[in-house]
Amino acid sequence: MNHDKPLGQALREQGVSRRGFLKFCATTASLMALPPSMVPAIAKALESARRPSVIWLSFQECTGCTESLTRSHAPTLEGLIFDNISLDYHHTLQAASGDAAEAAREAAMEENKGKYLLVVDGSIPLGNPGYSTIAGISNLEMLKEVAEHAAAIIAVGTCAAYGGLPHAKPNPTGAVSVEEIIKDKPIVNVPGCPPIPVVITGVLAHFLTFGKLPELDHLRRPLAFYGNNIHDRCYRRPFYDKGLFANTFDDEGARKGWCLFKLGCKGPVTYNACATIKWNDGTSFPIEAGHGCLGCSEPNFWDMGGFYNALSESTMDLSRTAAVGIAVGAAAGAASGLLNRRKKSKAEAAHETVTVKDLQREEKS
Amino acid sequence: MNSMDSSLKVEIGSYNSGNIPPLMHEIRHALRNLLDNDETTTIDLRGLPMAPGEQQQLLDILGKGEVSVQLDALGKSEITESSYAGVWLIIHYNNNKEVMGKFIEITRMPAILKTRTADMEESLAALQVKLEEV
Amino acid sequence: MSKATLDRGVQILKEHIDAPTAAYFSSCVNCGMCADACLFYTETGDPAYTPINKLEPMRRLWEQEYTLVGRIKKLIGLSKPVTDEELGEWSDLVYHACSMCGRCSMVCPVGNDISYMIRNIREGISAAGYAPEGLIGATTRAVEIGSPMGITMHALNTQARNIKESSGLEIPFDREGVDYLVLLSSMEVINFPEYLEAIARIFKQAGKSWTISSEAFEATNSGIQIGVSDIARELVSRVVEAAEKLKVKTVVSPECGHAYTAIRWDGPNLMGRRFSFKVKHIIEVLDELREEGLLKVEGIEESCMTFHDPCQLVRKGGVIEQPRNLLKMIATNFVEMEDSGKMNWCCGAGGGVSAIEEAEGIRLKAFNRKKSQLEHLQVDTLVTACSNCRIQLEEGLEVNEMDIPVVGLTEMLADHLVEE
Amino acid sequence: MNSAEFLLWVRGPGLNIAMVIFIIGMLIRLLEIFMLGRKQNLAELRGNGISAGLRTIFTRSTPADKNSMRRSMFTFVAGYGFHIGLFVVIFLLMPHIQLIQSLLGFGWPALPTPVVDLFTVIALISLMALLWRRLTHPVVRYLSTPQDYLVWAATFLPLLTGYMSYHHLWFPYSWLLGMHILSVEFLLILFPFTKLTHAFTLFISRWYTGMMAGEKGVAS
Repeated sequence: MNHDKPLGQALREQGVSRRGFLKFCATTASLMALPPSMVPAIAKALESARRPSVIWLSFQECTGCTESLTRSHAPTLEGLIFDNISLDYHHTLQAASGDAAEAAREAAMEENKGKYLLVVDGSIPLGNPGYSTIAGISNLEMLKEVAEHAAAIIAVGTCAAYGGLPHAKPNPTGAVSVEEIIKDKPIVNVPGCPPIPVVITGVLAHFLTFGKLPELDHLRRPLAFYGNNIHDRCYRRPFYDKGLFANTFDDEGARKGWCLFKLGCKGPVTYNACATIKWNDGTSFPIEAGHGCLGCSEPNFWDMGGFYNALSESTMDLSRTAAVGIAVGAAAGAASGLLNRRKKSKAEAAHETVTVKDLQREEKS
Repeated sequence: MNSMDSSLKVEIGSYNSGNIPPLMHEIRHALRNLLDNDETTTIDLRGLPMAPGEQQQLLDILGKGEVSVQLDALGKSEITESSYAGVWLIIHYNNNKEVMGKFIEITRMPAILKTRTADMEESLAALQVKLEEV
Repeated sequence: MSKATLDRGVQILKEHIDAPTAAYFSSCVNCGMCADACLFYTETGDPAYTPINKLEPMRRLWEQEYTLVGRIKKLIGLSKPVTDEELGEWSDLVYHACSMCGRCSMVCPVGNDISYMIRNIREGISAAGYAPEGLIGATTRAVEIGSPMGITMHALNTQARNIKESSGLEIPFDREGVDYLVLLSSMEVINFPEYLEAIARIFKQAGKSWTISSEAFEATNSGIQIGVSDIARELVSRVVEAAEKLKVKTVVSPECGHAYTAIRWDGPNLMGRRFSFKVKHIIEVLDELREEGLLKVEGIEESCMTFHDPCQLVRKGGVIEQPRNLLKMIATNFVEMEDSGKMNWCCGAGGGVSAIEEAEGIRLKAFNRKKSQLEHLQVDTLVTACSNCRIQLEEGLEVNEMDIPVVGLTEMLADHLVEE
Repeated sequence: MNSAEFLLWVRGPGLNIAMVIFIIGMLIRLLEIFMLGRKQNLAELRGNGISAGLRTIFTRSTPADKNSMRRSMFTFVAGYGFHIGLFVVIFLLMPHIQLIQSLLGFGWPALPTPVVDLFTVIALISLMALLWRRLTHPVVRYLSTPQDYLVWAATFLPLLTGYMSYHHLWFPYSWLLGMHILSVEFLLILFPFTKLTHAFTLFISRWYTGMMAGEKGVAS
């Protein structure tokens, strides 16, 4: 396929009919979580879109994000998207290895200078550059080098977006997110551990379609996917409102599918599309499977006070604090009370009988 | 069925996200709008939070109508008119028969079924060529 | 030489701040509901007369002396100390504009006994030398002459003689071992001599022995009103000593509100010991006689009458039903005043207000509450059981040109005694 | 600081700090009160002070009489609205019960959230009405000190942020929840050092007053 042809033409040459193109546009709109009324605009944009070069860098990560992407329904319409981007470097997926791989990366960077899209998964260790290297190049160095001429960066997964599990206390590698290092490029965070595959492809589709990044929230997440919290879109929300909760994972409430708030569900503070797009081809999502949301698309989700502690509970042991408070308070109160008693006794001891002669002040009489 | 099964069984049908009635209202409203203003409406079912079984419940409510069309472009698509005339259900599949999109369209005829002008022009040219061959 | 100084006042306030006071100040949220219960506020509309505001100097002193935060604030100069000027200013609020009627204590939603604290802040203000002249004069006369109005035994003897001449009734003095030691208030001696005769007639009919002590006939206690416990103790001790010397069973407080409080409730606490005799209000005694069937009356008052509850009897003494029981013996047309009983409105002259000349204006203004109550009721006769209330009611009615006779309950009962 | 870090701080260290200040402060205040002591009543008692004191603790929650209620109607209605609303919100909303349970080890059933929401609105409106009264009524304005307004704000904020959290008003939920918890911590810290203490000490006040009156045979 010719790199330089507009997408519409390229698709037709592949034998995709105009009905097929319309289907493609409709599902792409759905993928980007855009309303169906946007389909004509998407069709127009896609007709003339040109495929971008994509460089995918994996740092301190578990390949879960790539798994999420590739294990989803392939070959798929998302696949079609990938057919229409030029994935020039991805060390897990590419056939080339060693010097050839690095050469491909450098070539792509040179050829598409200022226009390529950089996708990152995994966090970057700052503790010691040697903690994570690719072809002898430290993650930090490679990120800086590739980011320099990138048009935009997509940080895929919570590690790249917010530091992820490597960043969890005590953060032995000094792991940080992409946005903590790169300050001068447009960055989209697509957090999740892993993110929903269609969300990853949706963001790519958006870039492909419109040539720019989607609208973001305060944590640089695409609003189209991260605009609502799980709790508000959760089908178990009516149980929360009615006050029906599962108290354990095997009680009546759990069987009846009641709200999992008490079991530590972080849905109320987790912004993601799991409750609507769901996972595995729209089959289910964690809450539907009977487990509370861990909040994996939120920064520091692993340190949010225990996965199984309710959101309104303290993240620390309050009972001990209370016990210390009671001990100190009792001692301090007793001390203060004794001081008061001494003061009062002194006043009583100093009491001189008041007689009628003492009722008028000297200057008055 | 062993005891494990019964203790872990999720009671489908006890859920109620409360989203079906408003959705039905939206469909009714769209149908009114189609009649009055000839405007079509498309509802993307992916964007709606549904409890397990609820989507099927919705489809059962809508029922099947007279028309059922199968489209074969980039994988199959099923286009069915519901028992309510003008309310269509469109399901797009990929080549692996996985659902790629699920829409309710309130229209006289789903846009995807109409033959494109450009396709007809191409066909016209192709037909011309064919005739010349004959 | 007088020892009244700010320091002395402050020191005495420190002695009087106790656990209830600390709880009260900790609990007040400045909701202002006590104002709605205080006739000095409702009849003047002056927010300074809000009951809890009358305690502001004491509240600050409590905070500065008896709370950790207050002590720290005081240490770093963040708190406003109590000053002479302030106590002088507050003297008007706690003496002129408070009759210690205790209505505020009944309505406070957090349960603060505000009048209890007023009683205590008076201790400090009087020790600092800011008690009103009129009360100082009354107190001085009470201590030095034996009666706040300067009545001596001589006057009482004359009265006893007059009674003997007009009715033949003997007024017994200094008899030992009798049932009742009868006390009088100077107001009764001067203004309502009928009381003594009424007592004599009732006890005679009931066959009870009684006496008056020539050493301690005065029931009122200016020490309580001015708020000097040392003086109150001295005045109470005269009664206690007389009662013990004469070995009486019961000391009878006259138709007076604070005198009852002074002997019945404050007396043992001032003296620091329990009494060997009982203390009763004359109304309680009369009701007991009624119960025992020793009070035989005849004739019915047909005029429409109502009863003014003295604050010290209802809210501070628990004497509520007794006067009504007695009235029902002789009155058919008895109507209750609005808010009667526990929540009755003060006449406006209690708590020493009547002794303060400068407070005359506000005292008569406060009477407007009673005036409107009476206008609403349209009664022919107003009955009460406190001479202080009675004088205020008579004066207030006269000033407002309302022609309603005010009668003491004891006298009224005596008028209906069955003649033998 | 992002919203997750903020939320983490207020749920952990913030809550601990506030809690320990609250407990120590309140114990000091309570001991200071009780240790001042009071003299024994030597007068012959007319009634049982203890039972009267206990009774008054409850009866003072109702108006003294109809006329007193009529005279202070505004304060009564707004006061009841606020206090009942606040009580329901604090003790009958499930997330709150869950926090209490994690602290004390026991809990109780919650009310449905929309019901609690209604009580929040009642409490908020009542509080605003009480503020309006504080600003306009001659007596209450005269009595009010800066502390009264501070305490009003400290009480209003948790209710407001709680309401905003539930309805997702203006800010992301995580921030709102964090602000809500922070405002409660602010309230807890202010509590022992302001008249907020009345929530505890009013029972002591009612007890003493009820007892002193009861010993004289007066039902107060």
